[in-house]
Amino acid sequence: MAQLEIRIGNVTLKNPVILASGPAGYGAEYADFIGLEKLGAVVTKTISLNPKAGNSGRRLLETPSGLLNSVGLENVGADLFFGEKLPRLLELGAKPIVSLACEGREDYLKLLETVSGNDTVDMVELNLSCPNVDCGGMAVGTSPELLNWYVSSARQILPGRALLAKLTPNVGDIAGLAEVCQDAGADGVTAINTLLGMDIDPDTGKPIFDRVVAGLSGPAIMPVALRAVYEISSRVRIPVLGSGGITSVTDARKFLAAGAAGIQIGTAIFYDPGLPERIISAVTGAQQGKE
Amino acid sequence: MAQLEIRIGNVTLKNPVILASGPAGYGAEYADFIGLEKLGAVVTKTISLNPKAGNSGRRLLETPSGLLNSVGLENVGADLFFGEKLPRLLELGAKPIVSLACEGREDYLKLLETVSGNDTVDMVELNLSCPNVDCGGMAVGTSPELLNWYVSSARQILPGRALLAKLTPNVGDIAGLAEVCQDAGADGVTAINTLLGMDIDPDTGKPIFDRVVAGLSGPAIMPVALRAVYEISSRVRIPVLGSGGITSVTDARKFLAAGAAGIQIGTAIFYDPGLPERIISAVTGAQQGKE
Amino acid sequence: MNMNRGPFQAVIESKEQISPSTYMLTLQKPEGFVEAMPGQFVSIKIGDSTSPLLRRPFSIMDSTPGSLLLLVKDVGPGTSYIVSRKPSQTLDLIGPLGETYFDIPSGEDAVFVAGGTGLAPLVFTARKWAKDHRIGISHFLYGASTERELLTGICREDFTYVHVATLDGSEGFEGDVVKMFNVLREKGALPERYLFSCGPAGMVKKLMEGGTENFKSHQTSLETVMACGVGACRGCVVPLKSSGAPVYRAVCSEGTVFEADDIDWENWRE
Amino acid sequence: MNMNRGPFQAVIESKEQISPSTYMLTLQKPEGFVEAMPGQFVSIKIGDSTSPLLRRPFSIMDSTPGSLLLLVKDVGPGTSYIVSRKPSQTLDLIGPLGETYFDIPSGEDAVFVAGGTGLAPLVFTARKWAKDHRIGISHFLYGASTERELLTGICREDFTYVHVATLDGSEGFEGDVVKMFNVLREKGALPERYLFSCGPAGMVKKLMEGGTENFKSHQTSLETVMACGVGACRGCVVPLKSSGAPVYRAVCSEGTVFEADDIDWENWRE
Ligand SMILES: Cc1cc2nc3c(=O)[nH]c(=O)nc-3n(C[C@H](O)[C@H](O)[C@H](O)COP(=O)(O)OP(=O)(O)OC[C@H]3O[C@@H](n4cnc5c(N)ncnc54)[C@H](O)[C@@H]3O)c2cc1C
Ligand SMILES: Cc1cc2nc3c(=O)[nH]c(=O)nc-3n(C[C@H](O)[C@H](O)[C@H](O)COP(=O)(O)OP(=O)(O)OC[C@H]3O[C@@H](n4cnc5c(N)ncnc54)[C@H](O)[C@@H]3O)c2cc1C
Ligand SMILES: Cc1cc2nc3c(=O)[nH]c(=O)nc-3n(C[C@H](O)[C@H](O)[C@H](O)COP(=O)(O)O)c2cc1C
Ligand SMILES: Cc1cc2nc3c(=O)[nH]c(=O)nc-3n(C[C@H](O)[C@H](O)[C@H](O)COP(=O)(O)O)c2cc1C
Ligand code: FES
Ligand code: FES
Repeated sequence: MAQLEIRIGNVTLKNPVILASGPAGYGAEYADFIGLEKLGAVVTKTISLNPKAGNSGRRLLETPSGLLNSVGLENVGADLFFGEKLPRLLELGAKPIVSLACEGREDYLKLLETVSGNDTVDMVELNLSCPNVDCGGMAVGTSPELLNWYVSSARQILPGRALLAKLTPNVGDIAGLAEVCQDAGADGVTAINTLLGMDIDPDTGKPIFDRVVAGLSGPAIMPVALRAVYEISSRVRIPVLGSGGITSVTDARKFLAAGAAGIQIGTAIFYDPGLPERIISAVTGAQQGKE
Repeated sequence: MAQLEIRIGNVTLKNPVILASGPAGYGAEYADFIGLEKLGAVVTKTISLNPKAGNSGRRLLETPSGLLNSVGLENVGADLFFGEKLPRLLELGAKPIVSLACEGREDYLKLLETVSGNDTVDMVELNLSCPNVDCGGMAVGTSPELLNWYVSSARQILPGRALLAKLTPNVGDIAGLAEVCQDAGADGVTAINTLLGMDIDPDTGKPIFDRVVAGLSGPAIMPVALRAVYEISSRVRIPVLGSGGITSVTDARKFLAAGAAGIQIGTAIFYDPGLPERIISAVTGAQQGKE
Repeated sequence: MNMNRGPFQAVIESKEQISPSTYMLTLQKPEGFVEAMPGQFVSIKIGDSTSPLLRRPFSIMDSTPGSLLLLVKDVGPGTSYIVSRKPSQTLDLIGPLGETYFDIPSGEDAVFVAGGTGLAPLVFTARKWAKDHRIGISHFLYGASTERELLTGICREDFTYVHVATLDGSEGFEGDVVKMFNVLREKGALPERYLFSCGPAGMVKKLMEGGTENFKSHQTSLETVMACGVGACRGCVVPLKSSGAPVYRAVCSEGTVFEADDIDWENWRE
Repeated sequence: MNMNRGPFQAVIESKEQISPSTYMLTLQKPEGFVEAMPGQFVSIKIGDSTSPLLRRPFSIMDSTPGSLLLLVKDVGPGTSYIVSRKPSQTLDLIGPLGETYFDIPSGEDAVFVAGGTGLAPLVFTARKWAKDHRIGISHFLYGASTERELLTGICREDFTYVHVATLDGSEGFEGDVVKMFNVLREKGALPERYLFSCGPAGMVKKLMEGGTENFKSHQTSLETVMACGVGACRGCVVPLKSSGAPVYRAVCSEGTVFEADDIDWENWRE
């Protein structure tokens, strides 16, 4: 059973099965459906310094075996998060990983200071897919320079905390960017965030989403995520957490075989909230040789 | 009805519905199922100067709403193509677009010379997703310099022929690369080729494909393709042909609304060979106001 | 304390076709299913394929000690899967979901307005309040395109007055349900106290334009596309009227029932 | 000249369960369906969802003027869809596909070896040749894990001798079909002239290791994962033995029937 544990930086998770940031909100929303205390960890919805209302217009569209979302980082902001949401999740016995928005530099630094002042948080995940104003709205995670700045700032301000960098797949060489994160001090990387996609209303010919593009998740992107994890884990020394279309125990096994130290489950909980616990049982069973 | 025509360079296609390179082979294979003469064009399987046996091991795997393929450019080579395959397709009354591999520079230039000597070909498509030896196996289409060299070489050697550049989506900024192609003399771009993906045998933990990565096509990638077409067509002046997961008349409409001048159908013909003709009827009907 | 909200494997007890495309399903109430409130819904998993992917939400049309009633209109792959299931087969559902409910002070008269399957939560509401002796006189206004699409056959007993409208005039009032509402209201035939509506956003908007300001309260149960159904994903939001920054509310967990006046109808694109 | 190879909407005439997971489907032969040859197959579209996506290939087990016979074992979502279809419903199929066929000089004796649903093309072959008075004495060797999985009930009449093997010995020879083949061959019970096999690659490989070199010809019908079924996509290839560069052949259009000795079994990973 001991081998079930995974270590990221100097933090140990009791098993490799984690809820991805976003779909599960702040965790408590799923408490009626998932034994949160049984999971390796719960990555909470990405928070920004100040509350965000999120995007206008339609936010969800189902696609073949996938889901487009344009939620736009709606979140309660750091104060309410640390004041209410995080304590509630801890109360539920869950292990939180706090996801942080990589917005404008000033707000980002203040957000890091806020985290620094909270000693219930020992692991954070930097959401490097946020569109960044300093770089024309492109995701921070597409530029090695910005990546380096965001990760090393967090490294400096949060010494001793475990630091995950969550990568966007909308780049040419994701493994190269993982190396940048490693060099900047990340203790692990999460791959992948959503693929950029869009849809159009065939009647009006207009984009479905107000912001035109949206993020594609779900089983449709699994092969792309698996490839990213395989490539990254052959290039970096730090642990990789796989995310993207994990929909079954078999998928989880594939990610672990591809080199992932752990896996994050997102979209699948919408229709199959029992999946995380089934994966834990399967992995536990396998490790005890009774598979 | 006249508006159904589309123009690429100085070539006119009678309608915007095209078979994508690969799935339909050299066209004739589908003659029992599709009225090839009714289509705007048929892009033939990418050919290289010399015949290629293709990849060893497994070549196909179905994924959720998608297909991974690792065919590896198996093709009969230029001689047999121009000697047998192309004449057969012309005999069937189809309008061919000849897809060319962008391999090593020397072979590529010889291939262009061969095309130059054949006056039945008035439109070619450069498959810029081929892995290139000069650049460590990365696709030619991920490097602006290589893209520029391959497209402008074709432009020079094939003056007067319509020149399509087919882009890979495995890049950070596909629209920027489309601009490079436009500047290098392409008359149109096709987007997108397959996404890089992979799969793993959960029992052995080993990759399914001998070459590890494979190309993901089919409905799963439609939102990604549509986004690429939308972005590219807002950035270039030349016509864009949409490819990627087009599975229904509705999908075709979405691509045209996103700015595509025409659409290419690939994976869908495997299970629905009647689709190209249904799209033609729908588009024709729409144009005649009897939708 | 956590509640058990599923997933449950609910056995289909019976299925009845009540219009060309609409079915009434009676499910055996799963063991441990929490008591449902008017306006709440369940969300059903669609088979084992990944396409369709998401669960589909359905209002609870009645909840008795032994069973759950759903009204399902076949409009696409998910609903088509559901209505193709046969008695003794199961449906995988979570629920009850939704955290605001229709509410009325004891003894008040009520007007209910529904379009399409919007009938379901209103029927549940009327039945529950009748059982609790909560409601006074009730008017139910229902519209459909033709007489064949009228679903009021299943709920005539549940309201004091049932008024039906068909677009083609094949039964009842000729025109849409909002036009009928306005005519009845102008005639003074409706008690303008509590209004409960459920239907397409277009219907509710038109209802408000026609004049609902005399009502003390107009509560409406909304439908948006949902992923989680539990307030986690923030995908199912509607905008509220606000003077400052935009404010969004999740229909699944901060609804489904809203005071209609609070919704920023202008900026809501379904 | 082009042939009409579909897609056809073939009506299911009847469906019979012949083992715990295997069904025999009789389809009305679609109008215009080209005469099928032994070893050919059809490819069936799986419902309207995009997952499963690809058609699934099935050998033709018999083709009469009015009908097509298929044997379908339920092993996953595609086959499960097919066997859930009911008489009078249709299946969308293309075919006949495959461009090499089982072949035998007139009057020769034949040995057939099958595992699982590999029985289907061999039954078609034997029936067709019997009708054409083409075949001499025929031996059919068939293996399954238990007596319940034996499918030979549907084809005892089609061969001169039927030999069955079960792994658990619940009927016939105890062991696998290859072991039975070797025992019979060593006893001299089999005419070593023409051998026709169809089954898992592992079975055919073992058959060859056991000794098939005395046969004049060993033809085998192969199965690989297919996308187009018509030779276009080059996805379904098997490697042939070759001294120089690798040589691949498409099972759909350059098969399904190969001379077993030509296949590079070492380098073929299904
Ligand atoms: C709170 C709520 C209560 C509902 N109650 C009922 C009811 O009692 N009876 C009934 O017949 N219908 C009800 N609906 C609508 C029902 O959920 C949709 O008709 C159904 O989801 C359509 O799925 P489909 O696959 O058949 O069609 P699709 O072709 O997938 O979709 C048709 C339309 O249904 C809506 N829809 C699709 N997916 C979802 C989703 N995941 N969540 C919400 N809406 C979606 C969209 O507007 C879409 O355009 C309710 C919806 C909500 C949100
Ligand atoms: C030429 C040929 C003839 C066949 N004849 C028969 C027959 O007569 N009776 C019968 O029961 N089965 C036959 N099969 C096998 C049958 O096609 C597979 O069992 C079926 O495709 C499985 O689909 P599934 O969705 O049920 O299972 P899945 O879970 O999708 O797949 C199970 C296995 O079936 C195979 N398979 C999956 N997709 C395909 C595909 N597109 N093409 C080919 N194989 C695939 C793979 O090996 C896979 O591992 C034949 C296959 C071929 C190639
Ligand atoms: C509705 C929704 C909201 C999401 N919000 C976030 C977020 O706030 N921060 C983040 O890092 N990822 C977010 N994601 C991405 C997921 O964490 C996950 O990386 C991605 O969806 C791929 O995994 P999946 O296919 O298992 O969902 C979100 C995904 C969805 C579907
Ligand atoms: C089996 C297969 C083979 C392909 N071969 C080629 C090829 O030779 N050249 C090329 O440019 N694209 C090739 N493609 C890519 C398709 O042309 C198309 O761009 C891609 O599959 C996305 O479209 P789709 O989803 O409609 O298939 C191939 C795709 C498949 C599935
Ligand atoms: S559906 Fe997720 S918040 Fe409502
Ligand atoms: S399945 Fe396409 S070549 Fe055989």
